[in-house]
Amino acid sequence: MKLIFERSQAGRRASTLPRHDLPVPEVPRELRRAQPPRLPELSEPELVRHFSALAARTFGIDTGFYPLGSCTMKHNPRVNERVVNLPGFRDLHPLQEADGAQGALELMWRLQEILVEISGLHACSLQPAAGSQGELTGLMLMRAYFADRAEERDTVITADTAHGTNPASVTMAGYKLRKVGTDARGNLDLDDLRAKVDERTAGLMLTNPSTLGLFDERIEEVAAIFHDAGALLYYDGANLNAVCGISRPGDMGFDIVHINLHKTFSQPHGGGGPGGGPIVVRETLAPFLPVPAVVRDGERFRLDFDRPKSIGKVRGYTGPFGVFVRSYAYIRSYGPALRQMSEVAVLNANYLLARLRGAYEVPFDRLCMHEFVVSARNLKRAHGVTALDVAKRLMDYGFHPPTIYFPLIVPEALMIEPTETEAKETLDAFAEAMLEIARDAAERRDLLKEAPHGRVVKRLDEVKAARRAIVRYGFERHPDLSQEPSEPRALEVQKGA
Amino acid sequence: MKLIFERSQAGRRASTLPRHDLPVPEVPRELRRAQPPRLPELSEPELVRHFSALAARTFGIDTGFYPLGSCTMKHNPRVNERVVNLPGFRDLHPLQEADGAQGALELMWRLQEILVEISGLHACSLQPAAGSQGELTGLMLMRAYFADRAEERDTVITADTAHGTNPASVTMAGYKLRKVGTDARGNLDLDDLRAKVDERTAGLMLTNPSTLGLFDERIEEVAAIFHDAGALLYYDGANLNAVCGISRPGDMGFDIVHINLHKTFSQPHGGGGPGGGPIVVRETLAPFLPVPAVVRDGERFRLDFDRPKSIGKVRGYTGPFGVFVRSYAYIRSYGPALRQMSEVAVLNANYLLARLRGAYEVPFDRLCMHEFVVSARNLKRAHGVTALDVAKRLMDYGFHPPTIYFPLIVPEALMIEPTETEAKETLDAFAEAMLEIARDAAERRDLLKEAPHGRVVKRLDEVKAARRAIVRYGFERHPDLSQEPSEPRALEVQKGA
Amino acid sequence: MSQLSLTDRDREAMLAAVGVSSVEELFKDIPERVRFDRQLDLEPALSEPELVAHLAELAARNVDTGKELSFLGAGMYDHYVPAVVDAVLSRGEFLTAYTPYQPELSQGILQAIFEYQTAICELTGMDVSNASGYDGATVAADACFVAKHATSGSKIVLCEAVNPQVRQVVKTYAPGFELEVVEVPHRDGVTDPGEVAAASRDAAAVIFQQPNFLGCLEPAPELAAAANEAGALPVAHVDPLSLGVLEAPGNYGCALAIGEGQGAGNSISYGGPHYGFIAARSDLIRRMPGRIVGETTDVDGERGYVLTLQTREQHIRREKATSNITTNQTLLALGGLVYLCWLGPQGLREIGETCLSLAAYAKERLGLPPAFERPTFKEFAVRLDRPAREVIARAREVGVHPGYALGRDYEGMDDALLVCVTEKRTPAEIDRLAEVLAA
Amino acid sequence: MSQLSLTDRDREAMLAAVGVSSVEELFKDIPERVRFDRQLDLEPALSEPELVAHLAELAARNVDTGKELSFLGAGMYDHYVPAVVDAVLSRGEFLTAYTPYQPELSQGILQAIFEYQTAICELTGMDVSNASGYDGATVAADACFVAKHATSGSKIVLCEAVNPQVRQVVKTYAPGFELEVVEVPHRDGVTDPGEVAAASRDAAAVIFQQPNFLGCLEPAPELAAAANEAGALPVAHVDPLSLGVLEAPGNYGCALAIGEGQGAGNSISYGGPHYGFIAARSDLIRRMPGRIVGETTDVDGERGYVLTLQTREQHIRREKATSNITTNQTLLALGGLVYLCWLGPQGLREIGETCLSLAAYAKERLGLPPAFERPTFKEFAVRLDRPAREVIARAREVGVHPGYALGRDYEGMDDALLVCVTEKRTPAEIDRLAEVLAA
Ligand SMILES: Cc1ncc(COP(=O)(O)O)c(C=O)c1O
Ligand SMILES: Cc1ncc(COP(=O)(O)O)c(C=O)c1O
Repeated sequence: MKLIFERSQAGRRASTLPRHDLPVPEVPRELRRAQPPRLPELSEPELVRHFSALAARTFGIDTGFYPLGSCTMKHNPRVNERVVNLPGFRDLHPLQEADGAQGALELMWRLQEILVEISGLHACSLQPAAGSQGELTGLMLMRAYFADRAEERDTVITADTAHGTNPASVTMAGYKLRKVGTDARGNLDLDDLRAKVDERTAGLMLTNPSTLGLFDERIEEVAAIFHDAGALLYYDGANLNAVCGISRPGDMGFDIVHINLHKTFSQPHGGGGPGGGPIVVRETLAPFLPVPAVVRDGERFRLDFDRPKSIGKVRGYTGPFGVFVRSYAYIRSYGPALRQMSEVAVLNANYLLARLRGAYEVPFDRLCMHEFVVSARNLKRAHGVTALDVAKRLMDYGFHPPTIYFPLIVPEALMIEPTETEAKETLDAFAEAMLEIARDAAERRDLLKEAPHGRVVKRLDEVKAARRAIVRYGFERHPDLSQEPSEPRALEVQKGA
Repeated sequence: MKLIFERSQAGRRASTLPRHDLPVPEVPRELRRAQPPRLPELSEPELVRHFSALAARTFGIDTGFYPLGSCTMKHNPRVNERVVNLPGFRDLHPLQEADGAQGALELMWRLQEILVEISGLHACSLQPAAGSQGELTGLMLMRAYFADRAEERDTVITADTAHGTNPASVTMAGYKLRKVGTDARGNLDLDDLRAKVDERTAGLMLTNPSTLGLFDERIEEVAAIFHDAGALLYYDGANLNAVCGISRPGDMGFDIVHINLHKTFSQPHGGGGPGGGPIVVRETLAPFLPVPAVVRDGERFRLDFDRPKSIGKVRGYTGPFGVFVRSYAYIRSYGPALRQMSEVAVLNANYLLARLRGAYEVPFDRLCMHEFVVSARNLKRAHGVTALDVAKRLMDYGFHPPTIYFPLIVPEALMIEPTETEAKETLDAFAEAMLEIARDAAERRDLLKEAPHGRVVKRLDEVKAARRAIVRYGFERHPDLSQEPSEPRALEVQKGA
Repeated sequence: MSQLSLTDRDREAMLAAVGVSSVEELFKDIPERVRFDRQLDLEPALSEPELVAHLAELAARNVDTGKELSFLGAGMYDHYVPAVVDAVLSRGEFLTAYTPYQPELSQGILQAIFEYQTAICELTGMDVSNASGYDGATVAADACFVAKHATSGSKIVLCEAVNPQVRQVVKTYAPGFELEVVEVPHRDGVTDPGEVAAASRDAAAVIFQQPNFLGCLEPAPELAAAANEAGALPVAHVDPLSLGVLEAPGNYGCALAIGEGQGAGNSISYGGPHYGFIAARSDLIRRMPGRIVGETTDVDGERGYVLTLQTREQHIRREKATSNITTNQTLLALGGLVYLCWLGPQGLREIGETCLSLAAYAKERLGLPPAFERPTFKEFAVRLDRPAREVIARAREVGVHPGYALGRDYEGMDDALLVCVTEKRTPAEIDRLAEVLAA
Repeated sequence: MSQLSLTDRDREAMLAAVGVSSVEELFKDIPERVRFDRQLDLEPALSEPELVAHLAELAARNVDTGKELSFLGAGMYDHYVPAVVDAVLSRGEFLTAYTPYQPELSQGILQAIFEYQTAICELTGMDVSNASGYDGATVAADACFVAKHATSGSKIVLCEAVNPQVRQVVKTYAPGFELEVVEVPHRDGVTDPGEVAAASRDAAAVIFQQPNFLGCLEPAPELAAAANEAGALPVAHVDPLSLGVLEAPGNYGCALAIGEGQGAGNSISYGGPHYGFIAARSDLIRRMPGRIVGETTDVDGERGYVLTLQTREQHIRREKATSNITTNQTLLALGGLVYLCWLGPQGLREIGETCLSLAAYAKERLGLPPAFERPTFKEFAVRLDRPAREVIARAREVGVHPGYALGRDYEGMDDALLVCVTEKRTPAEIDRLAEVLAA
């Protein structure tokens, strides 16, 4: 399909703007724009058709089952879209005086209280823009905390199952990274861990349940090891959907938690975002939280900038407010029954795992939490069919593939997270498809290798994309890649999470 | 795909409702519902997926070119959807006291003034719900007018090119129908007309430009014939999109006009509606207009029920207000330049006609107005390819077919209305497709006969549908029609307009 | 213009292709004297931001249900419209499609209409429903037209306790149908079956409303029986949201069930657009007005849906059609379908029970003399010590709209106030109403 | 629960299939002592109508730009967001999709991101843009990280006239990057290229803002030149809506162009979510943070789009990644794309000119002493005879928000008011402001 730039015709436009016959002051020549940007020129009808066509070529949760592991692709209640668009929220300026923002401040304060209760900790900042930034903020808190105590600690430990953001955040925070292994049951390897924790250790970053979808059975010992060494524990909350009302990070021994509002608390994922990554901490870390803090004085709410020990700001203003409105509404619609959300998420995952066991390898065969990881290694060994092939073939059944090739310690990994909002019929249909694919790996290998079928494109050449690096339209000088040789080289690397 | 009733599972629900622990009064047994209705039971996620899937199987203007003759399928500006949803409009009760509805009353009053100016007449009622009801209302006005003058007139004349609603409205209004023919240039046949107009004639119903897309060149003589006979002229405004600011019905000699707001003034067609059919009349007919009238007293606006000669109400309250908001906004976005809208509509139609001339027969070969009618008779004679086949084949090119088999006086009619919002590229692509289809009629007949291809269904058996008359889901007793023999019998009858 | 897509270059190329030298020339078939020679006298064009500002200013001068605590019903109801309804109706494909004449491109909307027909039939206990009528008033006129042809009757019996909006529309249409309209008064809030029986001799139809406009529950089964005995079609005008707790017309002998759909899935929108529903017994199927979708199959036996029984319709049957309706209310009816699916049978019952219990609470809290000693649903009438319109005016000054002044439509009821309580009202809000009316 | 789809029957069948007798049992791997043994202490669940009522009540306690005549800008702008943006962003497919890891199912959003990257590059005169950063502040930190690796510099030169929100974020991130931050003060509203040159010795980057936070137009080309001479990367923080009238950073030697996208297609929403954009010269492409979409083909030579250059990213490169960003702001960036396409080059110029002319009109009508004698764009600072915060408080009492108190961030400027005039303001509204400030 054409790019919107290829639909452009000089002289067309969709916008109408107010004009006044007032003089337009001259912009100093050296600062004035010489050549206008080549933005596309279309009428509104064409604009609407173009984006309607793009939407029709996009697969969302509304389109079908989307078990992308570690991303918690649950249904997004439509009422949240309604409330976030209330003018009192949508059109409120972040620099409005406090007396003109009491409703917004109260909503944020209430959300903080809720997240504190759910995580079992003590103080919350809603500011981080997403989980990754929550991680980085958490690590900055560690720095500030130890600096304040004049302790020199330069290392942070992550699991070999960790999401890529954990090590990346460690680096960005200026820490050295140490990796710890996973034991036979999928828990952290405690011996390895003991060997790596010392007085230079600032802390641990851990996802629990882990990216294997398993709850660490010895989390208490893990916590003890770090606390005994005077280090802190950071909880990567990406998997919180498994344990709301069931087990609280604070009770597990974690000192700092980030929560992915767009996962557990249903922010529409929007093709990649936005998200929200509030962090919740123990009292001891509260003084270091970002400014401004949202505080309550009796009946009034205000922003408190007077936090001398604060790490500062990690994002503009007080965070992605619209995301807070949706997640607050989402949680209020459950109330104390929020636990049910996690219960069903875990039940759905275990049911699907039970149905797939046998056809796919289960590297760590335990009850899973809200998601689980199986391996297509058996299919690869026997028929040369990879996790990628399984993923592509699933599209032919109308499903979005799960996360693949992650976590890294599981070869040919398929990481499946159904979420609680899916019906049993859907889980059954997906299971049937997975089982049929496993059978077809033997009998109809090409069908899998050539999948997907009947989509707008076949497998795309990712190697060519990276080599040529065509990352913007080039107008008259835009290359014609169809003239360059190509193979269907979809890379067997992490896709998802 | 499954019906929503087939997705239902006892115990599921999408709704949450306020509950109070208050006693629920008993409903007298004989009035109490015995068996609950079998409404479907689904969670919100399933509900959203079901309707998203139905939307994906629906073709709208947003999907592509929709040249459905006589329906004016122009782009619907999105700003109109924004303003109609302003709480002050959306949540306003029609029985609200006038002092609490000044904004709504002013908007209606302003729209009346605008429609009066555009039609060249004197008084307006916005009440009718659509064009058809506007027609019926207009005929009721004729009755009331002649009754008031104690004249006995029982006949209304319509053209043989008239839309089906015209004769149907005549009957519903209690009038006898007389049809008048069309002459060689596509104008009303004046001799035939003179022969049929007499002292029993209440009036004429005419569309001008006609459903042939032609402006009646002798409209003045037509008007004279009726006025000389003391009869009235009714203007079916379905084709007003051709003449806004170019020629006004009142100036043509018409006494009563209905305007299809959903056509000329861009109300989204919503899969069949809603619409709006305001009527505008000469002074002499004003006293008979429906109640209430929206009137202005200095700076205030109010509803006037004190209209002793009024025909009464034709619809609840003051009409489809939301439609008024959209059309008012639409007209205000053009202002006096509204004429451009019609100019481009007519230019687009003439350009497309010019491109098709030769490949298809042009029964009345003149400059057309906003739409035109060609015939596939040549293809039928030569290759047995019908207008229906051409229509179905157009779907393979991603276009919605034009109106077919209407007007009735043109065999194998294709009635094409591009509207002003289409780009030249789109008209060219459509013309190319039409020309290719004409060529393929000779060389690849089956391709046309079997069209459409790759849609969710092939041609459907309309005969079976009518014979079996399965018009609701029957639950456990629902028949399986696939077991009954079927032919692809799409009927060659009017489709569109 | 943001809506037009032609560039100047396009224009020239196209004029050339047409073979004219100017746009003017395209209009040469229009006789000189009927050409409009000046510019339309309309206010200057508004840019999109200005347009929104202008309409926001107009909207701000209305007092909507969000600005006032409202107990006003009387035919249009402040029921909650769920967010999924907006989400579905704003899908561009539904919004911008028209009547599905070409089924292969329109299975989505066709199936939705078929589902709507089914939902309406289930709700009303009927066999067939059309794809929608204009509103709750015009469907009553449609019912008269059906009855005129289905019976030998020459008149319509119209109960006085039917919504005056509906009665006025029936009276406007009836002369064209050559039907006489006879009204039967209410007796202490409800209609007397005996009087209906008496009035029904050679009537084509009897139209009553349940719950009626005065808020009272009619002896609906007896009214239907009276009509049936006289050979007239019993037509029940029902509140869709009452049908979880009140019996369906199809289950007490009605030939037709009609009603206003607004409360079930549409915002009030100052009276429209909404959908009117009309459903009937199977024997009347070929007399039904408007669009009907039916099930069929394609050559491969694949299930599909099409517009059917079109020989009833104006575009095929012309002057012999069962109605002249063309453009209808499909989008609003779709809203109704989504709403009913959102509710489900459980929600429908709950909403009915909540209305019943809140209304009962309100009766008790207000402690005002009831206008009628009858069971009610979500509306009830009380007597005041002053003209209702005065009371309404006073209450509105403090932000409460207490209801509808029945004196607007009924002789001698100037002191009667019709109070409506939907599931959106809370006990606290009802307490507030009581307080205001007591003042 | 309206979100959950399991019936009791489903539940039992599933537990059986799993081989456990209760839901409890599913959690047996969780050590006793860390299990949560009580119910969450949260307020009772709200039904959908109650939820909407509750949030409407909270929203009503905010004074939004519709309730007050607002001249408040300072980084977040009350520009008009066209209806097409809402129409596109509310499409369920865009709303509910995530990062397009599987291109065959996601060509729509991938192409949209590619188009967004192109639009941002055109706007800024750059070669490469990512799919979005969190906001206009974090992209500045991203730029520092890029500069740290692209140069041998050890510090960041930050102009004091840059938005304080941005400066604070840079200062929070810098220590982790082992970068020192040096601030260069403004001189009468603008930055002195000489001081920048002096400060830039072994700097990794120089960050300035155009127009700057004080509303003044910086000598941007000279600032960029000063940085380039010192071997530091010039980073321009620009207002996208100024780029129809102000030169693009790519055209005066900048290495990176960053900015806050809110004004271009997002509602203000109390500060987020919005999108931050970051675009760079081609030589920096492999150091860019976040998602980037590239063009390629399938086996048949069919054009298609994929996430590319992923060896920069955390999920492949882990601790060596150019950033940790994962979830980003795609939906908001899509809003930006739709907005820029709605504007087109013509609209972009017009909106810039309208801002320029209205701001000039405002300066003149207010007749207050300018804080700085400099050319400006849509914002300008004036001096008052009282503390700005007092003036703001007084003006808000009569429904006018006159602007931002620069004393919040700048020493000795308590009497300075930063006034913002967007295309939504009218001359009449500006007259009203003048009147209020004169009072
Ligand atoms: C386990 C885990 N940690 C961290 C992240 C990063 O969170 P975000 O995408 O909100 O930045 C994700 C998701 O992307 C994740 O799955
Ligand atoms: C020529 C003509 N007249 C009348 C009508 C009836 O108008 P409506 O569909 O608004 O009832 C139509 C369109 O359906 C039409 O095309």
